Amino acid sequence: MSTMVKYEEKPLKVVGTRPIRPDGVDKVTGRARFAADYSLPGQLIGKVLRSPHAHARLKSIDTSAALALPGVKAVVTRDDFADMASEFAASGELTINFRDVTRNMMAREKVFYDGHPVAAVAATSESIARAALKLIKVEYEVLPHVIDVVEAMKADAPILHEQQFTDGVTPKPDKPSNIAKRMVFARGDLEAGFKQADLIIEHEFNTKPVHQGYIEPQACLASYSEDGQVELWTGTQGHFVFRAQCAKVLQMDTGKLRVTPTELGGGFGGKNNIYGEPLAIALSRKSQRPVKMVMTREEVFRATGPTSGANVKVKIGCTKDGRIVAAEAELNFQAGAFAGSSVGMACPCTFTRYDIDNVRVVGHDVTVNRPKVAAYRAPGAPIIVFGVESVIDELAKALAIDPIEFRLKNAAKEGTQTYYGPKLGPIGYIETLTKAKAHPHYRAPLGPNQGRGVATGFWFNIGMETSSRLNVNEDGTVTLIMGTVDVAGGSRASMAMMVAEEFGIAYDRVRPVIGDTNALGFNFITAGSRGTFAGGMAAVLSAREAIGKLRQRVAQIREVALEDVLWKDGVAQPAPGGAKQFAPMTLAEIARMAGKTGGSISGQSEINAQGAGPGFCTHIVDVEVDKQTGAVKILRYTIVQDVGKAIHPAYVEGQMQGAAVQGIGWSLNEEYFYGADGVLQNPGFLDYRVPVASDVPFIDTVIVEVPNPNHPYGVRGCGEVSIIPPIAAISNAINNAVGIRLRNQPMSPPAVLKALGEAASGKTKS
Amino acid sequence: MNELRYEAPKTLKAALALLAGANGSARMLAGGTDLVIQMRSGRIEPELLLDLKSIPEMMTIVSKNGGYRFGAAVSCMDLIEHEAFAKAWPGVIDGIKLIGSIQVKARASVGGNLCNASPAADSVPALIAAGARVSILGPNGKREVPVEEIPIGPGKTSLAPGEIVVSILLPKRPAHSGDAYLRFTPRTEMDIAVVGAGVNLTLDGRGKCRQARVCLGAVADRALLVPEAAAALIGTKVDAAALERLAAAASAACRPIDDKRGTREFRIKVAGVMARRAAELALTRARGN
Amino acid sequence: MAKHRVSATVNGDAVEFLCETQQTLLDVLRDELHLTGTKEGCGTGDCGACSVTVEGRLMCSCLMLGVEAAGKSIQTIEGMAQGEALHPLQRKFLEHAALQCGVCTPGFLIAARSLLERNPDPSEEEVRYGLAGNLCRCTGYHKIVEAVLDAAREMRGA
Amino acid sequence: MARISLSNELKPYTGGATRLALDVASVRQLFEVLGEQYPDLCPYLETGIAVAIDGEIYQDALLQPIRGDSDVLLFTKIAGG
Repeated sequence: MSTMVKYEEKPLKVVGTRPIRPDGVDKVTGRARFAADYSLPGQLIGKVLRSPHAHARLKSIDTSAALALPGVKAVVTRDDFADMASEFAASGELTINFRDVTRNMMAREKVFYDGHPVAAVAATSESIARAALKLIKVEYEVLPHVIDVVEAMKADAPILHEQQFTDGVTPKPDKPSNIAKRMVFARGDLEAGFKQADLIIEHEFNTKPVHQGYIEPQACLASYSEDGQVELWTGTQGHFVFRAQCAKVLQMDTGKLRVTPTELGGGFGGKNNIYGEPLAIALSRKSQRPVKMVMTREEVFRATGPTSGANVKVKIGCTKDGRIVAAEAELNFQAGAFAGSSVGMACPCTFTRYDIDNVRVVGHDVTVNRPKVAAYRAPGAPIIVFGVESVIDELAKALAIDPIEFRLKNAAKEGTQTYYGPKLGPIGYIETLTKAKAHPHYRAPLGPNQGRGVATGFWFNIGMETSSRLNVNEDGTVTLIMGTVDVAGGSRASMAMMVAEEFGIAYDRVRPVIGDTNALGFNFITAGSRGTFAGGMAAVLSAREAIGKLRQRVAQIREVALEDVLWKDGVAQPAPGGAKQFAPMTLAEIARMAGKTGGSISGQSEINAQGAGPGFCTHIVDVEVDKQTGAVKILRYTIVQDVGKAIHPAYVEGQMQGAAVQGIGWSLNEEYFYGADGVLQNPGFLDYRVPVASDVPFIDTVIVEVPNPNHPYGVRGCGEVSIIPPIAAISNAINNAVGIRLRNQPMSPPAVLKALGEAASGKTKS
Repeated sequence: MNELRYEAPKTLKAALALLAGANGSARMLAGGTDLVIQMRSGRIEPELLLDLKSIPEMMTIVSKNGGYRFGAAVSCMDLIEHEAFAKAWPGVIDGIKLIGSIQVKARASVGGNLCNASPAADSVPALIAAGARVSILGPNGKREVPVEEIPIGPGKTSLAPGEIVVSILLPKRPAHSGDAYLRFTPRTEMDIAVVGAGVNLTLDGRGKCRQARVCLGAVADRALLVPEAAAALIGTKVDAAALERLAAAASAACRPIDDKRGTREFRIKVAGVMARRAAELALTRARGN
Repeated sequence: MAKHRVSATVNGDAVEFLCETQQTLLDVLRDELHLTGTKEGCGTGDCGACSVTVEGRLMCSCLMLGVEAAGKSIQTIEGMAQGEALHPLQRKFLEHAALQCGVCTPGFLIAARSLLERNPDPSEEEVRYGLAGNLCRCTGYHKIVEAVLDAAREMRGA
Repeated sequence: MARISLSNELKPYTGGATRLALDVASVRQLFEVLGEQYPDLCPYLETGIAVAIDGEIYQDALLQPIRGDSDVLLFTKIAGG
């Protein structure tokens, strides 16, 4: 059975306040322990040898000289791992193929990208490990490579996977292709729809891959003991999923692997996947010593998932009064070296902000010689929404309709039929648009070469498997053990606040901790903005179970009927109109007696949370363009977002602000540069340009609360949706500032200056 | 595995001796902000690190005959915080202030910035525009050359084996002089210059430009002194027409490449813009002196 | 391999450690002295997560060798609070929700303290430029800048 | 009989069929019947399909009851970052 818990409106004492996060003091004092901060006695340092080629057959690997180096204790290569059949993972619920997982963590027949692991060593010091890597002799047969998505889709492109035939095409193709999958989402009659249109605008857009850019590189520490039990400490968004994947690729029992998630130094979707973990375990198994592996920043850029680069086409038709009658899009997404990009998520996000009768969205998942992509905050959606919200802006402008007004005319609302499946439930899209329109920012004056842009976003949010346990301690304090990793947003604080609210006790009486894989049942990764939604639901249900037991205990102690015991404000007290009066008992009093009245009291819940409420937002941005250099300055930024309910408003604002600044970086300066040899040119924070503090202004936030009916406190996810609009909003603002329309990301100074030059010489593309 | 030795000699003489004994496998360490990165990435594998920061001549700033001599290993922060020097050579300080973050500037040195020989080094165009010279000590004694003669290509210098850049010398400035350095980067901070422009000029009593030097960074294989750009200013009141000619001359002199930091086309256009803006700032400063 | 024997002062305590030439001050702090509060985000001086002060000056500990620390006085995040009393910046970071994942936080706090020592009354722009050597990918900097401005106000007694 | 619809993107695996009526009492039974009828759909039923029953979305919910008069929609499962 799956679980939904209905929203109840009630007076709140803790929820909605801004207490300090439980991990806060440790993080400002340097005490917080991230994966790279863990060490064990006798540990070795593991290092990975990586392919210098974008595409090559792996002819031979000779590790003998490395093994002979004093201090080297183990070397692993493809020969140390079992091959895996093509099998889409049931464990972990990610649609991953274990044939690919095992090949991505350690190359087998071929290397598919610059940075692909080829061997790993464990040695007594980092310098010895590095020296050992140089002694491994690898013979490559270099093959032609393909980096660009459009090139990779061509019939004569170098093929990465000979066994890959395009899925989703009838009849089944007989030639291998880099197009792993084609998908079509549609409703209505597209042709008829476009016939009703008075105005049709169609354009092509291109984006580069961008990296999540978490500041903490991947790190892990593995210890394999002689009886086959393994302990793993790692920075992950989902330790249960990591356990499942490691156990599978290492062919070991899940129950023998204990994974402890450390403090996570940022993930944003990039820490949903295993990289060094199975290598560290394999090295530990071989050396019988603990093995620690920490990636360098260069390794992070060369070998861990960015999001897709893409080529997309968008065509929208509307009537002259601004009603959208038909919309079509094609999404061609790079998956990297192995199939499985976020195109499957981007397709349903393409037009879902609008109520449109006739829609067709075609997606292609395309393999190229780059690292396998990973999720990145609302995976795929920012890419396609850049195109759609740019075209919407053009339509509104062509019809001289205010861009927010145009969106309001077409806005999705409760009951709107989506083209990917269900009808939408209660949502707050219209509220975000009307609040944005009424915001002083929307009317503020602008100077020369300044412009204002608007764009909007939709993201599903998800629930999924979640468990938690709550122990009432002897003094009445509460320990909440959760299985959903706090991926930094502050979900630990939010859960503790909801539990405190349920009990009617102070926030600081509840201590939330993350349990390791031995402490709780399976939990899905913290992704899809599910942490506070699903984790919160499980925590609330655990609290309610414990409160039920507390009432039961008091009924026994006071010798009254259970229904006569009311729980309120942390006290078991006589229910109004109850049959029998009795002396109330506080939580602390019950807890103190618990041992002598039947044992300690706890609550737990294992649920498959359903009913996540979609999130919508509207962004307004002002920019100034330096017409001589093409530099774009962000002058002012306002986000209006429906979060359902902000449990901890400051942490919700933090999600909105962080997402928007990631979106600003994506818009302006973040991109991967590849040489003609397929080697990444900018694997570092010097030339992969994430925004610095002086690049951005304050990000104003307006929280809209349209409660999700399927969560006890009305929570929707809030972590992802605000990364979606910035690229389009900034492009629209640049258009309003200086008249150029940019359809390629990033909108870097060279791109802006070039477009300005073309506009001045009349060479503008329509 | 070869062991990496570390030495911190206290005199130039000792440093020269160590260098001579190392057969080219030594690297000089000042701030280390380039060297440590290159070692960690495996791009270079020296056998000896020669830390120059214990040598007094390499670490001092002295005023001399109205000019300045500062040690090649003096940190950028020490120069920035030297009020008299900063007042005398604001354009040189402009360049030095742009070398990395505050953290990096606490370590990085002008000597290192110069000898690393990056065409995009921020202090170099400003020094060249300023007419700075370097004092070099080597197995064959001491020599002094203009800054522009040191870098000869990306990562390459004209220094002979065993030579050490000891100090940088800035001349005494005539009245009504001003200098400035500006660069273009995609971000506001933390980037490498896509284009840099240093301008140093001197006005006569009536506000006419009587001397000028213009140097561009990141638009060729080394910092580029552009006499044609300077000529556009000399004899003018640095008015709009002169600035226009300066920009055109600066753009015309560029021989840039396309890379991750900018396109060829972009660099050529923006070199003119940066040169003009730097000249305007230098002019304002000259009028204030 | 022969190692250097180095004496230095860290957070006011005399320390002695052994290191290889190529080990950075960051490696030494984390691996030899077990002060893991200072973080490595890039190893190239581009993110500021490893910020410490050496002789009162803000630096990236990943760009300095351990052997160069001989005789120097180093301050790390572990020395920022005085006993149970958090530094005003630490308190303001908590109150303003100026941290999320926390990996950049030690570097930001050290850099912000150094900034306020030099400029007790910075403008918003000065704070932004003063902290431009420190990357944060979670917060969008908004709450960090607010926290630093508020801490400055409190420390000035304004 | 429950009214079953398959979202358009699943067409390639059902020979084009998108609408059927089935006598099933749970998601598990629905998946079993569909799997027998359309073997190509099996891998997706295993890992990649979400179900909306009378408008509420369920993922990985094999035991969710389906009533005789329910409207059931199958579509691609949703993940996130």
